[in-house]
Amino acid sequence: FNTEGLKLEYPFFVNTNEQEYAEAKALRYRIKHRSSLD
Amino acid sequence: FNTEGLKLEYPFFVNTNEQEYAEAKALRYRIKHRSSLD
Amino acid sequence: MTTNAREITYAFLNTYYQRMNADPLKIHHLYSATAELTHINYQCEFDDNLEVMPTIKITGKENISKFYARYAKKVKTLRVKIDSCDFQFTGANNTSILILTLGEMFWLGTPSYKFCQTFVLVPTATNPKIFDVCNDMIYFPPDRAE
Amino acid sequence: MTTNAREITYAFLNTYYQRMNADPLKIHHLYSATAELTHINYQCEFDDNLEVMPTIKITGKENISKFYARYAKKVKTLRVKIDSCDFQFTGANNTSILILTLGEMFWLGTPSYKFCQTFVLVPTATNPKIFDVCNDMIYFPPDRAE
Repeated sequence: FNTEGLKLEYPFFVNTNEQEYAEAKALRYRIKHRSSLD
Repeated sequence: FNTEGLKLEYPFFVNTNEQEYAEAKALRYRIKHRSSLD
Repeated sequence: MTTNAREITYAFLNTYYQRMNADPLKIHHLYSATAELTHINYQCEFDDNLEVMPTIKITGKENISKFYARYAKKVKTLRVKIDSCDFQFTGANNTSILILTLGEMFWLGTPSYKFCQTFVLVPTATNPKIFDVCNDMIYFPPDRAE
Repeated sequence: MTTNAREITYAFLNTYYQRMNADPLKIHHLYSATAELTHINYQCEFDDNLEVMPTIKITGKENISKFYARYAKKVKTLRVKIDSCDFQFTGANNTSILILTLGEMFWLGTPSYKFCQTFVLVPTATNPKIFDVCNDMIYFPPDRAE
Protein backbone atom coordinates (compact mmCIF):
# COMPACT_ATOMS: atom_id res chain seq x y z
CA PHE A 1 0.00 0.00 0.00
CA ASN A 2 1.01 3.56 -0.56
CA THR A 3 2.68 5.15 2.47
CA GLU A 4 3.07 8.67 1.22
CA GLY A 5 2.32 11.61 3.49
CA LEU A 6 -0.92 10.43 5.04
CA LYS A 7 -1.95 12.45 8.06
CA LEU A 8 -4.22 10.95 10.67
CA GLU A 9 -6.29 13.14 12.93
CA TYR A 10 -8.86 11.79 15.34
CA PRO A 11 -11.57 10.94 14.89
CA PHE A 12 -10.58 9.63 11.48
CA PHE A 13 -13.46 8.41 9.33
CA VAL A 14 -13.02 5.72 6.68
CA ASN A 15 -15.85 5.06 4.22
CA THR A 16 -18.09 7.42 6.20
CA ASN A 17 -18.44 10.84 7.74
CA GLU A 18 -19.52 12.66 10.90
CA GLN A 19 -23.19 12.76 9.96
CA GLU A 20 -23.56 9.12 9.00
CA TYR A 21 -21.73 8.17 12.18
CA ALA A 22 -24.09 10.27 14.30
CA GLU A 23 -27.04 8.37 12.84
CA ALA A 24 -25.48 4.99 13.61
CA LYS A 25 -24.49 6.13 17.07
CA ALA A 26 -28.09 7.06 17.80
CA LEU A 27 -29.09 3.40 17.42
CA ARG A 28 -28.66 1.65 20.73
CA TYR A 29 -26.95 -1.65 21.32
CA ARG A 30 -25.85 -3.81 24.18
CA ILE A 31 -22.80 -5.95 24.02
CA LYS A 32 -21.74 -7.85 27.09
CA HIS A 33 -18.27 -9.17 27.73
CA ARG A 34 -17.79 -12.73 26.60
CA SER A 35 -18.04 -15.11 29.50
CA SER A 36 -15.12 -17.26 28.42
CA LEU A 37 -12.23 -17.40 26.02
CA ASP A 38 -12.88 -18.81 22.54
CA PHE B 1 6.35 -18.19 34.81
CA ASN B 2 4.36 -21.18 35.86
CA THR B 3 1.80 -22.26 33.26
CA GLU B 4 0.09 -25.03 35.15
CA GLY B 5 -3.66 -25.38 35.06
CA LEU B 6 -4.67 -21.76 35.55
CA LYS B 7 -8.30 -21.13 34.77
CA LEU B 8 -9.43 -17.69 33.77
CA GLU B 9 -13.04 -16.67 34.24
CA TYR B 10 -14.28 -13.18 33.65
CA PRO B 11 -14.17 -10.82 35.33
CA PHE B 12 -10.83 -12.00 36.68
CA PHE B 13 -9.43 -9.93 39.54
CA VAL B 14 -5.69 -9.61 40.19
CA ASN B 15 -4.50 -8.01 43.45
CA THR B 16 -8.08 -7.06 44.26
CA ASN B 17 -11.66 -8.27 44.59
CA GLU B 18 -15.23 -7.42 43.67
CA GLN B 19 -15.79 -5.13 46.63
CA GLU B 20 -12.65 -3.06 46.25
CA TYR B 21 -13.37 -2.73 42.54
CA ALA B 22 -16.90 -1.49 43.25
CA GLU B 23 -15.47 1.26 45.44
CA ALA B 24 -13.01 2.37 42.75
CA LYS B 25 -15.70 2.21 40.11
CA ALA B 26 -17.86 4.55 42.16
CA LEU B 27 -15.25 7.29 41.75
CA ARG B 28 -15.88 9.16 38.55
CA TYR B 29 -13.34 10.00 35.90
CA ARG B 30 -13.20 11.48 32.45
CA ILE B 31 -10.65 10.45 29.90
CA LYS B 32 -10.86 11.88 26.43
CA HIS B 33 -9.30 10.36 23.35
CA ARG B 34 -5.83 11.66 22.61
CA SER B 35 -5.94 14.24 19.88
CA SER B 36 -2.87 12.95 18.08
CA LEU B 37 -0.45 10.08 17.98
CA ASP B 38 2.54 10.16 20.34
CA MET C 1 12.50 5.05 11.46
CA THR C 2 9.76 6.00 13.93
CA THR C 3 8.33 8.52 11.48
CA ASN C 4 8.34 5.79 8.91
CA ALA C 5 6.51 3.37 11.18
CA ARG C 6 3.89 6.00 11.88
CA GLU C 7 3.34 6.63 8.19
CA ILE C 8 3.16 2.91 7.52
CA THR C 9 0.62 2.52 10.31
CA TYR C 10 -1.58 5.34 9.02
CA ALA C 11 -1.35 4.18 5.44
CA PHE C 12 -2.09 0.62 6.41
CA LEU C 13 -5.21 1.46 8.42
CA ASN C 14 -6.51 3.65 5.64
CA THR C 15 -5.86 1.05 2.96
CA TYR C 16 -7.23 -1.80 5.03
CA TYR C 17 -10.58 -0.23 5.93
CA GLN C 18 -11.02 1.42 2.54
CA ARG C 19 -10.49 -1.87 0.77
CA MET C 20 -13.27 -3.48 2.84
CA ASN C 21 -15.53 -0.95 1.19
CA ALA C 22 -14.02 -0.75 -2.24
CA ASP C 23 -13.03 -4.31 -3.01
CA PRO C 24 -13.54 -7.11 -0.46
CA LEU C 25 -12.29 -9.65 -3.02
CA LYS C 26 -8.84 -8.07 -2.81
CA ILE C 27 -8.49 -7.68 0.95
CA HIS C 28 -6.72 -11.02 1.31
CA HIS C 29 -3.78 -9.69 -0.72
CA LEU C 30 -2.82 -7.70 2.38
CA TYR C 31 -2.23 -10.90 4.41
CA SER C 32 0.74 -13.23 4.66
CA ALA C 33 0.37 -16.91 3.69
CA THR C 34 0.09 -18.06 7.32
CA ALA C 35 -1.75 -15.03 8.72
CA GLU C 36 -4.20 -15.38 11.61
CA LEU C 37 -7.42 -13.41 11.57
CA THR C 38 -9.98 -12.94 14.34
CA HIS C 39 -12.83 -11.09 12.74
CA ILE C 40 -16.55 -10.44 12.91
CA ASN C 41 -18.42 -13.66 12.25
CA TYR C 42 -20.53 -12.42 9.38
CA GLN C 43 -22.33 -15.74 9.26
CA CYS C 44 -24.39 -14.65 12.26
CA GLU C 45 -27.07 -12.07 11.69
CA PHE C 46 -26.39 -9.25 14.09
CA ASP C 47 -29.42 -7.44 15.33
CA ASP C 48 -30.03 -4.65 17.80
CA ASN C 49 -30.39 -7.01 20.72
CA LEU C 50 -27.01 -8.58 20.20
CA GLU C 51 -25.35 -9.18 23.53
CA VAL C 52 -22.09 -10.53 22.18
CA MET C 53 -20.62 -9.52 18.84
CA PRO C 54 -19.74 -12.91 17.35
CA THR C 55 -16.15 -13.38 16.18
CA ILE C 56 -14.42 -16.17 14.27
CA LYS C 57 -10.78 -17.21 13.98
CA ILE C 58 -9.40 -17.97 10.51
CA THR C 59 -5.89 -19.14 9.62
CA GLY C 60 -4.08 -18.75 6.32
CA LYS C 61 -4.41 -16.41 3.37
CA GLU C 62 -6.50 -18.86 1.36
CA ASN C 63 -9.13 -19.24 4.07
CA ILE C 64 -9.08 -15.50 4.67
CA SER C 65 -9.72 -14.95 0.97
CA LYS C 66 -12.71 -17.30 1.04
CA PHE C 67 -14.05 -15.63 4.16
CA TYR C 68 -14.05 -12.10 2.75
CA ALA C 69 -15.41 -13.31 -0.60
CA ARG C 70 -18.30 -15.14 1.03
CA TYR C 71 -19.43 -12.06 2.96
CA ALA C 72 -18.37 -9.44 0.41
CA LYS C 73 -21.81 -7.88 0.24
CA LYS C 74 -21.87 -7.14 3.99
CA VAL C 75 -18.17 -6.26 4.19
CA LYS C 76 -18.65 -3.60 1.50
CA THR C 77 -20.97 -1.62 3.77
CA LEU C 78 -18.44 -1.30 6.60
CA ARG C 79 -17.83 2.20 7.98
CA VAL C 80 -15.10 2.97 10.48
CA LYS C 81 -14.30 5.76 12.92
CA ILE C 82 -10.75 5.53 14.27
CA ASP C 83 -10.33 7.19 17.66
CA SER C 84 -6.74 6.26 18.39
CA CYS C 85 -3.84 4.21 17.21
CA ASP C 86 -0.41 3.46 18.56
CA PHE C 87 2.44 1.22 17.42
CA GLN C 88 5.67 -0.48 18.47
CA PHE C 89 8.40 -2.35 16.65
CA THR C 90 8.35 -6.11 17.04
CA GLY C 91 9.55 -9.40 15.52
CA ALA C 92 12.91 -10.38 14.08
CA ASN C 93 15.33 -7.42 14.26
CA ASN C 94 12.41 -5.23 15.36
CA THR C 95 11.44 -4.66 11.72
CA SER C 96 7.81 -5.70 12.12
CA ILE C 97 5.17 -3.31 13.43
CA LEU C 98 2.61 -3.99 16.15
CA ILE C 99 -0.47 -1.75 15.94
CA LEU C 100 -3.19 -1.15 18.53
CA THR C 101 -6.20 0.81 17.35
CA LEU C 102 -9.55 1.71 18.90
CA GLY C 103 -12.66 3.15 17.40
CA GLU C 104 -16.17 2.35 16.30
CA MET C 105 -17.53 0.49 13.30
CA PHE C 106 -20.92 0.05 11.76
CA TRP C 107 -22.56 -1.36 8.68
CA LEU C 108 -25.43 -0.13 6.59
CA GLY C 109 -28.33 0.26 9.00
CA THR C 110 -26.61 -1.07 12.14
CA PRO C 111 -25.75 0.71 15.38
CA SER C 112 -22.16 1.80 15.87
CA TYR C 113 -20.05 -0.73 17.79
CA LYS C 114 -16.90 0.09 19.73
CA PHE C 115 -13.95 -2.06 18.73
CA CYS C 116 -10.36 -2.64 19.65
CA GLN C 117 -8.09 -4.17 17.02
CA THR C 118 -4.46 -5.21 16.94
CA PHE C 119 -2.29 -6.00 13.90
CA VAL C 120 1.22 -7.26 13.26
CA LEU C 121 2.74 -6.09 9.95
CA VAL C 122 5.80 -7.98 8.75
CA PRO C 123 8.14 -6.77 5.98
CA THR C 124 8.22 -9.15 3.01
CA ALA C 125 11.39 -11.12 2.32
CA THR C 126 11.78 -9.58 -1.11
CA ASN C 127 11.14 -5.93 -0.24
CA PRO C 128 11.47 -4.54 3.30
CA LYS C 129 9.28 -1.60 2.33
CA ILE C 130 6.33 -3.85 1.59
CA PHE C 131 4.44 -5.23 4.58
CA ASP C 132 2.12 -8.19 4.98
CA VAL C 133 -0.45 -8.50 7.75
CA CYS C 134 0.44 -11.59 9.74
CA ASN C 135 -1.99 -10.94 12.61
CA ASP C 136 -5.36 -9.23 12.68
CA MET C 137 -7.36 -9.57 15.90
CA ILE C 138 -10.50 -7.66 16.81
CA TYR C 139 -12.52 -7.44 19.97
CA PHE C 140 -15.81 -5.68 20.69
CA PRO C 141 -16.02 -4.42 24.26
CA PRO C 142 -19.42 -4.17 25.90
CA ASP C 143 -21.54 -1.11 25.48
CA ARG C 144 -21.63 1.62 28.09
CA ALA C 145 -25.03 0.24 29.14
CA GLU C 146 -23.25 -2.61 30.89
CA MET D 1 -0.82 -26.23 20.88
CA THR D 2 -3.81 -23.92 21.12
CA THR D 3 -4.57 -25.20 24.60
CA ASN D 4 -0.97 -24.51 25.46
CA ALA D 5 -1.12 -20.97 24.15
CA ARG D 6 -4.24 -20.34 26.19
CA GLU D 7 -2.57 -21.60 29.35
CA ILE D 8 0.50 -19.54 28.63
CA THR D 9 -1.67 -16.47 28.08
CA TYR D 10 -3.58 -16.96 31.35
CA ALA D 11 -0.44 -17.69 33.31
CA PHE D 12 1.36 -14.74 31.84
CA LEU D 13 -1.40 -12.24 32.64
CA ASN D 14 -1.67 -13.54 36.17
CA THR D 15 2.08 -13.43 36.75
CA TYR D 16 2.49 -10.03 35.14
CA TYR D 17 -0.18 -8.20 37.11
CA GLN D 18 0.58 -10.02 40.36
CA ARG D 19 4.22 -9.10 40.14
CA MET D 20 3.33 -5.41 39.83
CA ASN D 21 1.84 -5.81 43.24
CA ALA D 22 4.25 -8.26 44.81
CA ASP D 23 7.61 -7.16 43.51
CA PRO D 24 7.95 -4.25 41.05
CA LEU D 25 11.74 -4.58 41.19
CA LYS D 26 11.45 -7.97 39.47
CA ILE D 27 8.95 -7.13 36.73
CA HIS D 28 11.67 -6.34 34.22
CA HIS D 29 12.81 -9.98 34.30
CA LEU D 30 9.72 -10.76 32.22
CA TYR D 31 10.97 -8.62 29.31
CA SER D 32 13.40 -9.35 26.48
CA ALA D 33 16.58 -7.26 26.10
CA THR D 34 15.10 -5.10 23.31
CA ALA D 35 11.49 -5.04 24.53
CA GLU D 36 9.27 -2.02 23.88
CA LEU D 37 6.91 -0.81 26.60
CA THR D 38 4.12 1.74 26.37
CA HIS D 39 2.92 2.20 29.93
CA ILE D 40 1.27 4.59 32.32
CA ASN D 41 3.50 7.60 32.80
CA TYR D 42 3.75 7.42 36.57
CA GLN D 43 5.74 10.64 36.60
CA CYS D 44 2.50 12.56 36.15
CA GLU D 45 0.19 12.80 39.12
CA PHE D 46 -3.16 11.51 37.98
CA ASP D 47 -6.11 13.11 39.62
CA ASP D 48 -9.87 12.82 39.24
CA ASN D 49 -10.02 15.49 36.58
CA LEU D 50 -7.58 13.73 34.31
CA GLU D 51 -8.73 14.06 30.71
CA VAL D 52 -5.98 11.97 29.17
CA MET D 53 -4.23 9.11 30.97
CA PRO D 54 -0.57 9.93 30.28
CA THR D 55 1.52 7.16 28.74
CA ILE D 56 5.23 6.86 28.05
CA LYS D 57 7.22 4.69 25.62
CA ILE D 58 10.31 2.90 26.95
CA THR D 59 12.72 0.71 25.00
CA GLY D 60 15.04 -2.00 26.35
CA LYS D 61 15.03 -4.16 29.45
CA GLU D 62 17.45 -1.90 31.30
CA ASN D 63 15.30 1.19 30.88
CA ILE D 64 12.21 -0.81 31.73
CA SER D 65 13.92 -1.98 34.94
CA LYS D 66 14.72 1.61 35.92
CA PHE D 67 11.19 2.72 35.13
CA TYR D 68 9.48 0.15 37.35
CA ALA D 69 12.04 0.68 40.11
CA ARG D 70 11.54 4.44 40.13
CA TYR D 71 7.77 4.15 40.53
CA ALA D 72 7.73 0.95 42.60
CA LYS D 73 5.70 2.49 45.39
CA LYS D 74 2.84 3.44 43.05
CA VAL D 75 3.13 0.28 40.93
CA LYS D 76 2.71 -1.86 44.05
CA THR D 77 -0.81 -0.54 44.57
CA LEU D 78 -2.05 -1.58 41.13
CA ARG D 79 -5.30 -3.57 41.01
CA VAL D 80 -6.61 -5.17 37.84
CA LYS D 81 -9.94 -6.52 36.60
CA ILE D 82 -9.58 -8.50 33.38
CA ASP D 83 -12.76 -8.59 31.30
CA SER D 84 -11.50 -10.43 28.25
CA CYS D 85 -8.42 -11.76 26.57
CA ASP D 86 -7.72 -13.35 23.24
CA PHE D 87 -4.56 -14.54 21.51
CA GLN D 88 -3.03 -15.54 18.17
CA PHE D 89 0.25 -17.09 17.11
CA THR D 90 2.74 -14.72 15.56
CA GLY D 91 6.42 -14.22 14.73
CA ALA D 92 9.00 -16.62 13.33
CA ASN D 93 7.43 -20.05 12.76
CA ASN D 94 4.31 -18.82 14.54
CA THR D 95 5.85 -19.70 17.90
CA SER D 96 5.31 -16.29 19.50
CA ILE D 97 2.00 -15.29 21.05
CA LEU D 98 0.09 -12.07 20.47
CA ILE D 99 -2.31 -11.19 23.30
CA LEU D 100 -5.12 -8.65 23.37
CA THR D 101 -6.71 -8.00 26.75
CA LEU D 102 -9.30 -5.53 28.03
CA GLY D 103 -10.33 -4.61 31.52
CA GLU D 104 -10.06 -1.97 34.19
CA MET D 105 -7.24 -0.95 36.47
CA PHE D 106 -6.95 1.26 39.50
CA TRP D 107 -4.48 2.19 42.19
CA LEU D 108 -4.92 2.84 45.87
CA GLY D 109 -7.54 5.59 46.08
CA THR D 110 -7.99 6.21 42.37
CA PRO D 111 -11.06 5.68 40.17
CA SER D 112 -11.12 2.58 37.98
CA TYR D 113 -9.85 3.19 34.45
CA LYS D 114 -10.75 1.09 31.42
CA PHE D 115 -7.72 -0.17 29.54
CA CYS D 116 -6.81 -2.13 26.48
CA GLN D 117 -3.41 -3.82 26.39
CA THR D 118 -1.56 -5.91 23.84
CA PHE D 119 1.52 -8.11 24.38
CA VAL D 120 3.85 -10.16 22.23
CA LEU D 121 5.47 -13.11 24.03
CA VAL D 122 8.49 -14.67 22.32
CA PRO D 123 9.97 -18.07 23.25
CA THR D 124 13.56 -17.78 24.46
CA ALA D 125 16.34 -19.19 22.29
CA THR D 126 17.45 -21.61 24.99
CA ASN D 127 14.04 -22.94 26.05
CA PRO D 128 10.95 -22.75 23.84
CA LYS D 129 8.77 -23.20 26.92
CA ILE D 130 10.02 -19.99 28.46
CA PHE D 131 8.65 -16.75 27.05
CA ASP D 132 9.90 -13.17 27.17
CA VAL D 133 7.67 -10.14 26.69
CA CYS D 134 8.98 -8.28 23.66
CA ASN D 135 6.02 -5.87 23.37
CA ASP D 136 3.75 -4.39 26.00
CA MET D 137 1.46 -1.58 24.84
CA ILE D 138 -1.42 -0.09 26.82
CA TYR D 139 -4.11 2.38 25.90
CA PHE D 140 -6.80 4.00 28.05
CA PRO D 141 -9.99 4.66 26.10
CA PRO D 142 -12.17 7.58 27.13
CA ASP D 143 -14.77 7.19 29.81
CA ARG D 144 -18.41 6.58 29.00
CA ALA D 145 -19.01 10.25 29.89
CA GLU D 146 -17.48 11.23 26.58
